[in-house]
Amino acid sequence: MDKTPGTSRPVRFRGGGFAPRPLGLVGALVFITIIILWELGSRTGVISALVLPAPSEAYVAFEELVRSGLLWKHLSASLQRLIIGWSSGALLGVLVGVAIALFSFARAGLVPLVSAIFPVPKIALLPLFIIWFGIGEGAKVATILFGTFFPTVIATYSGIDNLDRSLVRMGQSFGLSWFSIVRKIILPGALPAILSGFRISAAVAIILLVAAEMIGAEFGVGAYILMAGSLMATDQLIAGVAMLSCMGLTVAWLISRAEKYLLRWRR
Amino acid sequence: MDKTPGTSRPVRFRGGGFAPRPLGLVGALVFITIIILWELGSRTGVISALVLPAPSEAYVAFEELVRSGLLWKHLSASLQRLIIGWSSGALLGVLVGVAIALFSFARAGLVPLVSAIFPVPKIALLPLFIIWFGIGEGAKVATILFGTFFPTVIATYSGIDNLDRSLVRMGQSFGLSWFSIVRKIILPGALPAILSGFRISAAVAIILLVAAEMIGAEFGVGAYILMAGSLMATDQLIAGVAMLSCMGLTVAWLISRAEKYLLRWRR
Amino acid sequence: SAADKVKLGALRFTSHSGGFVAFENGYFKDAGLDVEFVYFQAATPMAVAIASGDIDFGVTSITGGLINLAGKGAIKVIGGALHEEKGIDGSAILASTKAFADGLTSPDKLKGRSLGITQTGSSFHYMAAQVAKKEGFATSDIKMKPLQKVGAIIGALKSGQVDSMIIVPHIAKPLSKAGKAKIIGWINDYAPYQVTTIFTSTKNASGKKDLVKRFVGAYSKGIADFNRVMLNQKADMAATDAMVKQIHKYVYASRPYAKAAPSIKNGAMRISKNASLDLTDVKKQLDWFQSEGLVSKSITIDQLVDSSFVETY
Amino acid sequence: MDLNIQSLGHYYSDLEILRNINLDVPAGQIVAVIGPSGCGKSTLLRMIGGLEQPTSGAVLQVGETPNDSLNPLTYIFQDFALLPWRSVAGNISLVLEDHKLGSAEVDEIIENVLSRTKLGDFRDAFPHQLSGGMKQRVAIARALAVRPAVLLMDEPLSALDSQTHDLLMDDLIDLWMREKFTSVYVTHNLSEAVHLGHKVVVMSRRPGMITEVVDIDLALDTRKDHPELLIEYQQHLWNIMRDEVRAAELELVDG
Amino acid sequence: MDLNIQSLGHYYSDLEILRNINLDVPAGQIVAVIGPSGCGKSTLLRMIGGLEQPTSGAVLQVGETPNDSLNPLTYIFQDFALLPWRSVAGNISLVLEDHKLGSAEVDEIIENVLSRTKLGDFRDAFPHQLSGGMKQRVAIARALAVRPAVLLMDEPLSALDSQTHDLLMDDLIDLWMREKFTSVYVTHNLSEAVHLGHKVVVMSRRPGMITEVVDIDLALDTRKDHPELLIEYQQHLWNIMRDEVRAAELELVDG
Ligand SMILES: Nc1ncnc2c1ncn2[C@@H]1O[C@H](COP(=O)(O)OP(=O)(O)OP(=O)(O)O)[C@@H](O)[C@H]1O
Ligand SMILES: Nc1ncnc2c1ncn2[C@@H]1O[C@H](COP(=O)(O)OP(=O)(O)OP(=O)(O)O)[C@@H](O)[C@H]1O
Ligand SMILES: [Mg+2]
Ligand SMILES: [Mg+2]
Repeated sequence: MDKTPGTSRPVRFRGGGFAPRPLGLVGALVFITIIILWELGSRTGVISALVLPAPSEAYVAFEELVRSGLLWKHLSASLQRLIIGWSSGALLGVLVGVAIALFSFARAGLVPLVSAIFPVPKIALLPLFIIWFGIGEGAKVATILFGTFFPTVIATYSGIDNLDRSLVRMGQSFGLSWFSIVRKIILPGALPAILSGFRISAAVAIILLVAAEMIGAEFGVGAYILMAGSLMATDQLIAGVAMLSCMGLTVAWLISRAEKYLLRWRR
Repeated sequence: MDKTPGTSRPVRFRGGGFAPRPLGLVGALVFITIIILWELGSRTGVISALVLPAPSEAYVAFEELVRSGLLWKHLSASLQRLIIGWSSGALLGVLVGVAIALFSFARAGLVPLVSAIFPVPKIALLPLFIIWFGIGEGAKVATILFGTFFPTVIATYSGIDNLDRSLVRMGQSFGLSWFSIVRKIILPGALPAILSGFRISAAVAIILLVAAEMIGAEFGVGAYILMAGSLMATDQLIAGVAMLSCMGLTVAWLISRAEKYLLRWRR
Repeated sequence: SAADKVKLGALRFTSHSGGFVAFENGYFKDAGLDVEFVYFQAATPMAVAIASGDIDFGVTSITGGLINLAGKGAIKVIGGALHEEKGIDGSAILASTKAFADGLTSPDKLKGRSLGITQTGSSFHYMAAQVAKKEGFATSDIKMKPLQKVGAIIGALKSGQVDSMIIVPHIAKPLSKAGKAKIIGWINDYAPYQVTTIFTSTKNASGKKDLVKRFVGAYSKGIADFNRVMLNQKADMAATDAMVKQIHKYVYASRPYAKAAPSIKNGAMRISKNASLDLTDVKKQLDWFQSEGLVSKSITIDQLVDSSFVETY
Repeated sequence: MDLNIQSLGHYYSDLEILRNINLDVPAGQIVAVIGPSGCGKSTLLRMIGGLEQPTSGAVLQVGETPNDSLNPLTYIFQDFALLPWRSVAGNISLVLEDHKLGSAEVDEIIENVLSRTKLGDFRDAFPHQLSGGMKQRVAIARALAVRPAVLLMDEPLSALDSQTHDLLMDDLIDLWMREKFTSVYVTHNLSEAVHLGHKVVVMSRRPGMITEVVDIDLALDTRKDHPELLIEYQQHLWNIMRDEVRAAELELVDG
Repeated sequence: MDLNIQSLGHYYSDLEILRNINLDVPAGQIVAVIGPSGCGKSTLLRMIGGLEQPTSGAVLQVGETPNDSLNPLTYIFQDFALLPWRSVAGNISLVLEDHKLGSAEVDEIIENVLSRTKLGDFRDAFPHQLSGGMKQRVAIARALAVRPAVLLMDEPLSALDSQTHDLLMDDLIDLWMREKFTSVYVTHNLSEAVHLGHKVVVMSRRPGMITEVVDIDLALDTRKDHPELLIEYQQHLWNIMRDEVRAAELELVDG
């Protein structure tokens, strides 16, 4: 402190960083910019009107949907399928994932099965699905369930594989029951991986709405998109796709909330 | 040691477990069992021959494919699309995932975009893909690229989010460059999550072969399946699906090898 | 001078044989056209590929999608292909065995029954509407089940998930023979009906009239050969076999000839002579699509069809 | 409950870690284990606690476990092993939840062990918000919460400042006076060893063998009154370990 | 290079951790910091090293950093901070790779620091195959590898047995005799503090303030010859800390 301040300088700050802060408005801004550019592109003819209509046209189609009262019918049909299909697929996926991660037999028997069945395109199996589950709600929910099940399984067992076993040993040393160890040590430890798996499987579930509603669906956002596609009614197509995007945004937001609460212990 | 051995017993072993051991043959056994049961079911008529042919019939179709020399044409066309599409999708996905995980702006701008675009079904956008990329290889590769990009992004940034930042601080305290920290601390730390993302995205890529080869493909396993489907040639359909399964198994095996080597430091 | 390069979109179906035969017999080359086939797995991408300029010509049924693309000024129908007429095998109406046993024995009983179709606005939808109209009930009295794919519809029919469907003869006949379904009527009873058409981009139709003319001419020669041999197969077995062999290069190519030949033979349907177009029926179809609200009311027949290339009636 | 270790040996793949360990841990005694870093002390402790299986030999328990103990053989881990997603209180309640205790009783136990380890203010903090010494105290509190009959402690006071260290050592002595628990106490601090151990086991470098067992015949609660005696013991232990190192160095030179 | 800490204070959200810390760390001196667990020693060290930003006040560096040092301000972390996916040698080469050294030179440095920390046999072991003390030695080896001008050490010898501990302490003294590095040395071991510190800073309980700074005017290399003097200093420090605790307890009673 007896040094002249001229020769001294603060120690360079080297820490911090590598941890992005939320910038709430940027996301909205990006969307608005894209939509404005798209609209401008369409109006000036840079974007061919042939297949990609202007956002405003899609909005008109959407308004039509609202006016006719069909929006709610489509949405409620799809949401119901989504919620049932995704939640049962995710639940089963976590259960099977845990089994694979913990039992030698389950791992040896199921991992190859998962690897072999996951890559089979649901669309190719539509005829079989119809035979198995009929053309009612069963087949539609099953399609979504199938699609969400596999990514959840993989995310879950990889997440558990990646846990440091020393915490498990601690649990064993305190005589915790097997079930307690799974519930209180393994599942919370794998939770970040499971939630990231949910992000993926929820998006896959929404994608599969279209495949699911290929099976004799009268209402549903997927059915609406399919019809628009076969009629080349691109304005309706974009309106339908935008609805799926909104669902995706909503789900992503919900998972973010869940992460913020459940993973608040992360530094 | 002066106690009589009668009153003493070994301390109960409480450790171990929670780490499945490989049981090599079980996987093969499961497949063989399923195929035998299926064949029996088909022969006895329990499984209707209408939509699900016996494995032996599918095998005949496959043999026919081998004999006609078309197998290699289909396989090579599909593998090429898969490899180019998946590897560029995965590479881009990791890059964007890292950007999202590390830069506030990228996170704020891209996460909502990813959440909004990921759930859009590729099939619905086929017309747009044709306009954008034509009907050549471009559109097919782009379809696969799109499909693998998003899950990889999510797996990567979630994996990085889940890293303990104290190792990063260590790197900073030794004056490592930003690039070194990312390459030597962040990426290896997120590698387990990224590899699990690869498992998912590779399966998705195989699924999307069918969608990709809807776009004016002459050869390719997906095209073969589509044709078989439209001709109701279920034997060929199953043969094609079995090829996709084999691809899935191969990729899963490769990733397991990679995990065993790259993650040998895990206990 | 060098031959003009032309890309022809095709599905690997017997109904596209006109083009295959014309190519095999060198008619395109004779017309100074270097034709390259581009294969599709579905009709919609083919229509889009014409709109985007990736291919020049295509053949497929008139659907809402096709009309809408025409309405946007992207494509034009320039000729006819498959045409349903009385007396020649065409698409059949099938009932599931269950529904048949339950009394669905003829098309007039379709009222209140379910019918599997690929999509709203598809040719199946249109045909069903024609049946309903003639039999005297509303289209909405048939429960349409959109199942996207022919394969899916067949699966649903076999397992009794839908009561009925409409399908090409080479699929209908074996199904019926095997007792998996019952033929209860023929679409040609509701004829005439222009099933498929030849179409090209508006740019070609207005800017390369000569090329389009030459293409239609060569294609017509292929149609003539096909009709002569395949609609009268018993007359000349040797010629039939020769043509089936030609077609087998394109259709069912992945199956051995012995297995493919019956399907190809069964699948032979009349293709319009000289690619002539039943403009009256096309107008009727356009009206129907408009009345159902599936396509824009503002689309006119002139936007859809350029009748300067073939004979229309 | 006595513990009886019989000719125990252990390998990690080709590396011999422990060789022919024979040791008696009589009920109600604290056995301190000292030895050079990496000689296998933690490994030995894991085997005594049944967390790892020795390549050869066995660990026997003689006599019955007391009934009032929630977890007879209890660990304090060298690396703390706290669940990062549970608060301080949550980490302690974790080990109580499987026993059917009323929530009031659980709260009371937590309150008690937290105050004994001076962590009352940090009930709801997450581990990443704690200093190194505080984490170690949580690990101690957690072990005390289950009323162990045998305490297996792996350098339990290593991260603590001298004040807190002495405080908690006194607490352990008090606890022992009251409950006469059995313990294996791994430490690198010779003073800790002579303050707490009824006998002190000196281990050799890897492969770890028992070099000597020193009995300290002084009541735990009176040891503070005989600092000179303790220093003598400490010096003795020091000499054994120095000789061991010398021998090892000679071996290196000769070999 | 001197370090100059000026009225530094820090909060974690509402919790005051450090209050008005003023401290001079002259070039070529070792400043030992002692204080109760959780008083903010590690936090202070992170701020000196530029890894965290204080809520108020500043850390200034006076004078130039020497040129031959690869990383002037170098840490030894309390929790070791080893990369689990790199071997022992890999963890050390990590901090050398960014400097353009030949691979022969890197190998030589690694060889040197590993032999100094007696880890030569464990070059290729992964961290999970190491004992606690071995991990700590890897952390020390890594810090030595970059020829630091200022060493910030957070209880660097806490997990080591007394033999290894003394050995590495002697090594540090030798190193200081040769290179006269500057250092802030956090420890809870009073004997370490008086053996290594040119001055010893005593901190109070949270919020951490400086209670006293004790200068020890004995050359580092001669201290071993004056055990009685060191014990005296140690006793003095002990008294300060005890008084501090007493005061705190009184405060509690009064408050
Ligand atoms: N990230 C954080 N968030 C909130 N509080 C924290 C955080 N990190 C440390 N603390 C608090 O800061 C205080 C000081 O912590 P610090 O690690 O500096 O203590 P210390 O003096 O090093 O203790 P020890 O000797 O036990 O290592 C502690 O009370 C701790 O609870
Ligand atoms: N999982 C493992 N795989 C291979 N070697 C291991 C493993 N765990 C420990 N070791 C080795 O076993 C030896 C003994 O380790 P242990 O942790 O028991 O030592 P320790 O006596 O507790 O040492 P410290 O006092 O440093 O904690 C060490 O040489 C270590 O390298
Ligand atoms: Mg140890
Ligand atoms: Mg600390």
